[in-house]
Amino acid sequence: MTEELFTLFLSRYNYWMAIVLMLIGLYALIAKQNLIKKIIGLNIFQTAIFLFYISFADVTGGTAPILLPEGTGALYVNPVPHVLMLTAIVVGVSTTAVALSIVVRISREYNVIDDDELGEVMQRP
Amino acid sequence: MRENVVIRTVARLSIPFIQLFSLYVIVHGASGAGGGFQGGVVFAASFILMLIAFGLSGIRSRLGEKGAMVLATVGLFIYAGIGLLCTLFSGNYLEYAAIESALGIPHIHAFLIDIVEAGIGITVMAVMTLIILDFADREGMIRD
Amino acid sequence: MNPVIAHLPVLLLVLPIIAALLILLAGMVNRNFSYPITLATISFQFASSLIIMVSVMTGGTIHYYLGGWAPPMGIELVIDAFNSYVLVVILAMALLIAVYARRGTALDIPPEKTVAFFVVFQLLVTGLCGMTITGDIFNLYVFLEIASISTYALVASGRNTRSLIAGFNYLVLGSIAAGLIVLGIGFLYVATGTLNMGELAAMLPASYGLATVQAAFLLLMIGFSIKVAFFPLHLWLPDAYTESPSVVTILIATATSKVTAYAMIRVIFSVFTLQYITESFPVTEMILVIASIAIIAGAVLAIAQDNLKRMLAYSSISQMGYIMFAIGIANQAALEGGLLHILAHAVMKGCLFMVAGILIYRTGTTAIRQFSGLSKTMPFTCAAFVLAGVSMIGIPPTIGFMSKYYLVLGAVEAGQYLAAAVLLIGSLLAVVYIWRVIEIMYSGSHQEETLHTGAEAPLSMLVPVLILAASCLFLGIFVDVPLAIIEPAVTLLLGVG
Amino acid sequence: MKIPALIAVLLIGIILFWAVEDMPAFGDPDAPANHHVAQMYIERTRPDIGIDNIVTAILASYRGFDTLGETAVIFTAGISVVLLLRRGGEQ
Amino acid sequence: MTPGILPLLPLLLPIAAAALILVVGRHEDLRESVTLGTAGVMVVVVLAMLPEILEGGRISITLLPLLPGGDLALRVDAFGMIFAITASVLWFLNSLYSIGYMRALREHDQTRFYFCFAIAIAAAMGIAFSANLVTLFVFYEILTLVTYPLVVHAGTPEALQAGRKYLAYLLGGGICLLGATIITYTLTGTTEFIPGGFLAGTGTGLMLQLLFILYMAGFVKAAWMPFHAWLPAAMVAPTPVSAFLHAVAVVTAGVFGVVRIAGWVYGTELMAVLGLGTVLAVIASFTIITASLFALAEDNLKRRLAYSTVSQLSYILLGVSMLSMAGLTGAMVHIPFHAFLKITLFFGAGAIIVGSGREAISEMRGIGRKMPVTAVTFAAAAAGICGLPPFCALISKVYLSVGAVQAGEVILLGVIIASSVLNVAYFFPIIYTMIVARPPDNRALGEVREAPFTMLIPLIVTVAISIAIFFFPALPFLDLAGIALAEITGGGF
Repeated sequence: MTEELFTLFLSRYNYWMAIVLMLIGLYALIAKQNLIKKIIGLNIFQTAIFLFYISFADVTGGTAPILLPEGTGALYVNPVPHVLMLTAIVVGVSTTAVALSIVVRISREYNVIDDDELGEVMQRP
Repeated sequence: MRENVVIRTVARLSIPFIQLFSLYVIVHGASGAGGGFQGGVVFAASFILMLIAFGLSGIRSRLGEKGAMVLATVGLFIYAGIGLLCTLFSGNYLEYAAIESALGIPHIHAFLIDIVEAGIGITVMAVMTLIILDFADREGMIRD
Repeated sequence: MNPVIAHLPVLLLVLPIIAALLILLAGMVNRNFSYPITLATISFQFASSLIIMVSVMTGGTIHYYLGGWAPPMGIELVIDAFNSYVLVVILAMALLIAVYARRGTALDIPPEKTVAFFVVFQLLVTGLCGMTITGDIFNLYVFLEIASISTYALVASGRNTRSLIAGFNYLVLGSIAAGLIVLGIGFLYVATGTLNMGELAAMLPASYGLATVQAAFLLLMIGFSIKVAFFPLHLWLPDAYTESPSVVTILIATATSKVTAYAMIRVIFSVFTLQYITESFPVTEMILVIASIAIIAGAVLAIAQDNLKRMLAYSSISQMGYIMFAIGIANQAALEGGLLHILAHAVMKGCLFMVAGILIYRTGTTAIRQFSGLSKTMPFTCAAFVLAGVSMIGIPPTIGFMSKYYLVLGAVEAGQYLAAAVLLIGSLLAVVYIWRVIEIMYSGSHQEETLHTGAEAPLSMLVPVLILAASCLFLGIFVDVPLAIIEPAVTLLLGVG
Repeated sequence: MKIPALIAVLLIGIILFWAVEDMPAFGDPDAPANHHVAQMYIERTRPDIGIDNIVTAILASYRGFDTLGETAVIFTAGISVVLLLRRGGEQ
Repeated sequence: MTPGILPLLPLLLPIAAAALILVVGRHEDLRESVTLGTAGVMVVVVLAMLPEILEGGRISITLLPLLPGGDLALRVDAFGMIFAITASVLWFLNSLYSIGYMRALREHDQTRFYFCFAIAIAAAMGIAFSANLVTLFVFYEILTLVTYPLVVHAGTPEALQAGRKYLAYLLGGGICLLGATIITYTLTGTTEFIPGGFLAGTGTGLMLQLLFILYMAGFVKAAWMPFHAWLPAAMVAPTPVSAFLHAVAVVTAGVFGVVRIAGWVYGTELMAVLGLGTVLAVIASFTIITASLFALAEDNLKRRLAYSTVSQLSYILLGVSMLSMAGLTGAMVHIPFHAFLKITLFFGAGAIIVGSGREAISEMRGIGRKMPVTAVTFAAAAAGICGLPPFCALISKVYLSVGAVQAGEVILLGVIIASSVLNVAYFFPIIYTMIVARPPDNRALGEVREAPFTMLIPLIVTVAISIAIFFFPALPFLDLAGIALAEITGGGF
């Protein structure tokens, strides 16, 4: 039983790692009070997703998906996730940019970037 | 911010190389590792360095908000425009092959891809710069 | 087929993007140029959506291969009865909102921001269209992000600084949702190796048993539920609806929520299948329970509010529950009701939120008790509110009643008498929160704190409201017009024939 | 805020870890993901497009529309930042 | 079964009139002549359909396909005709009356008032002519909705309170009716009214019994106890509205619906088999007695009348519950007969309010001396309700009694007699106070004067009609009832 689990883990540790990172990011995203820390959590979360995609694209012994000269029959890793993740990365950057600009506005308006402090600020009309 | 000779000199020296490298990354996208996004971001990095070294005024003298916005639109327009061009050559949208067959020029497909990558690069660079500028623009608070 | 029409599906997405660039450039020259271009673009989109719907109804499903690459290698746009219908609905709403926006933005958006506002507005509409007509699940995610990012910005763009916090919370939850969705897509890709929806539907049944697929389904469901704000994942919605600028509220309440619901239904029925959710991974019962809770809870919370916009927000949670209810029943009648309710809710809620916007514009408040006696000064606005409210309650012969009738019919046919009862009780609760407002509006003359607001709303705001109010009635009476496209859509979704 | 966070993390975590067991092993060449479409791309890139970088080929040609979309995304982000931050902006 | 456009007119005319009223709202005379004119034309239109119906024909028209299980379709048949004639004739008189009333009291928002009135009568006509449950439901809800502004017309807090009660009961009922309709459709695949019913042989007995309860809940407009509270509460409305609620349309629509369900959805045999007659009988008897007792306790004239209505309506339910020829006939004709008498009473009450501003019975000592016409007509109508000759209600009560005997239900007979006694008990004190009793002092009647002319005419006319009916009962109500019965019982027992 245990060694089965162990082999299962060894053969798929990439996913485990990615998932762990994901959960860390998710936790930070929800639990942290400081808005900047929330954004950092968001980035960890997204990066973990990238990692997940890229890791299942891997093929043991495969090279980067850039065609070698004709004849050299090489094994290439799966190019599709790389493309998708290029897109996802840009999306992540964009989200972060918007998030940060909102935080900048918040700090300009209220001079706080912390959730519960914000709560207090909101109380006073 | 305070004058800092070292930073400024280093920046002056390295910025051209950074930008050159970014151009290389963009055009190299077709044949090897690289592409529009990567190149664009690297180019934007050069502007960040510029910001650090010479401050807002320094960067604005080269590329202001207006310029950045125009460039952003230009880049996206290149991409979308080429797509429309394909439809004019009675292909589907983004069907470079249509142009290739219509003009009969070989390898124009790869060439178009380069142009598209360039467009992406321009937009990415411009938007990144735009974001940097707007974040750095503290007068935003003081104005109005 | 005429080449322009042949390319219409993609032009519908690309020309607006170019138009957005144009709006920005023209706006940099002169601020006043940006609005007309937006209006023109959205009118173009609406017109072409109508053409597309007609050609779908006559010529059947449209497939457009982008770059000429046949799927699964390339991305394709697929337009069938279902999404052509949704497309028309959201673009019609977008057009009315654009008309409304001319004066509607004046209150919330500082003049120097209008240009950027309309650029993002245009991009949002385009992103929604993209979500609606794409046939590639990752492409769906891309357009989802265009729509989401622009929504975050728009929500936070108002003068009201509380909207910043609302926008940020929306962004946080929205990003979690997007992350889960893209993970789900990844799982599907791992299981099948394709991203094309049609092919996914074909290849998935082989691996229905895999935990990967189940997880993908769950992740997509959770993700979309957050985006649609299905109870209990609605936490972002009330603030976002309440604090954001009126125009934005209307847009996300009508167009965005509908498109996200569309995407959810599309994933459930066209990527996965009815057979999947009923047999190999039975979730319909659970969905039904959640939906029933949403209907009741949303309505009860709405009753508790004394801020008009917040009340309408909670009522939206309840109303979106109706659509989820349809998924939970998943038979012909119920789904027809659900799809009809997409239209119905867009029209009713659009009208109600527009009225709310007008009231803010004129009285500067959203506190319900402040509206006493408004029927005297703004008779048309209040009449529109009554009509839309009656439709929301579901009094015949309004559109709201029609969708409710089909939903109840579906529930009864499925033998879910309790669920049907829940639906009816939900509409009774709607009476409570809608009527409270109507009572105050019309009985004001006998109360003290009557606001003497100059006059009726400006024409550019009033006309869309009246159009929507009228369509609440006429779409109900001539309900067979929307049904003509909905019925084939449902048969398509259920995979019958 | 800690408790709901933990609950959410726990829920998502369970789903994900549960999903892993049926996933193909790390670097498994026979995984369906590495076959169907991916293989087509690898084989067809050179004849179709005539460039070496498969990623670029997919990015700019096969799935070019995605890329247009993401360019639009970043453009959106740029304008959104302008919308949010700039006061008395362009003049 | 001849198709024809005629049934459509009674719906379209008032709607058009309503639009016109909105347009010309400011000019009172114009507005009110529109109302009256429409009312007059409607009476003509409805009566124009009468001959064909009397020959046993039917006129039907399908407006548009609305929903599965029910196009929006109209069908004029004998029973519908009974309701239609009652409503249209009384609406004409009621409009005439309300003009006098509203002007005399200088009521506010009169345009809204007449607008809603017009739509309401259109809805009532729709109910009368509806060919299936869906159509019935649609107009039923519309009626509820447009009468709400009439009920809360005063706009005072208590009016709003009453309005909430009104909506809560009637919309709640509407929901039940909708549920019942849909269940019926899923059971049978149709909601078309078929003489003799179409539910037989579908669904389990228990199911059908529960369905009937659901229908009864749906027809809460019939104000059967304990779901009657909305009716007395609605008394805050102006008197013409009360008249409309009690005689012209609303409660009438409720009992009309019950009879429809009994005769055209369930059918008498099925009702008997399921023992639903008994259920109905229990409800009805309970309501009749209790409501009469409540009426005794009321001092406010209009509220006492309201309770009298509640009890009188249950006569109709009682007649249905007998499931016998005579019982059903009594039930059907009691709808118009009661309507004519009750509207007279409300006209009277309104006249007293206008003439003396008094609503409490105890304050009305001797006002008959100052307002003789009102007092006499009121007395006459009251006597009529109690079932004295020469007034129409006697006929229906006789039929009901006969029906009770036929059904061998001595208890029901007892109920009828007991309630008649109670009627006398709560009506004659009023008549006594108004006419016989002398005013507390000679200055007491100082400001009292007879009501204006436009209000007295309707009073006299309605009394005249109810006497006329007594002498010529056949025309047209008994005949219509006969035809309707022949329909549903397939030619009698």
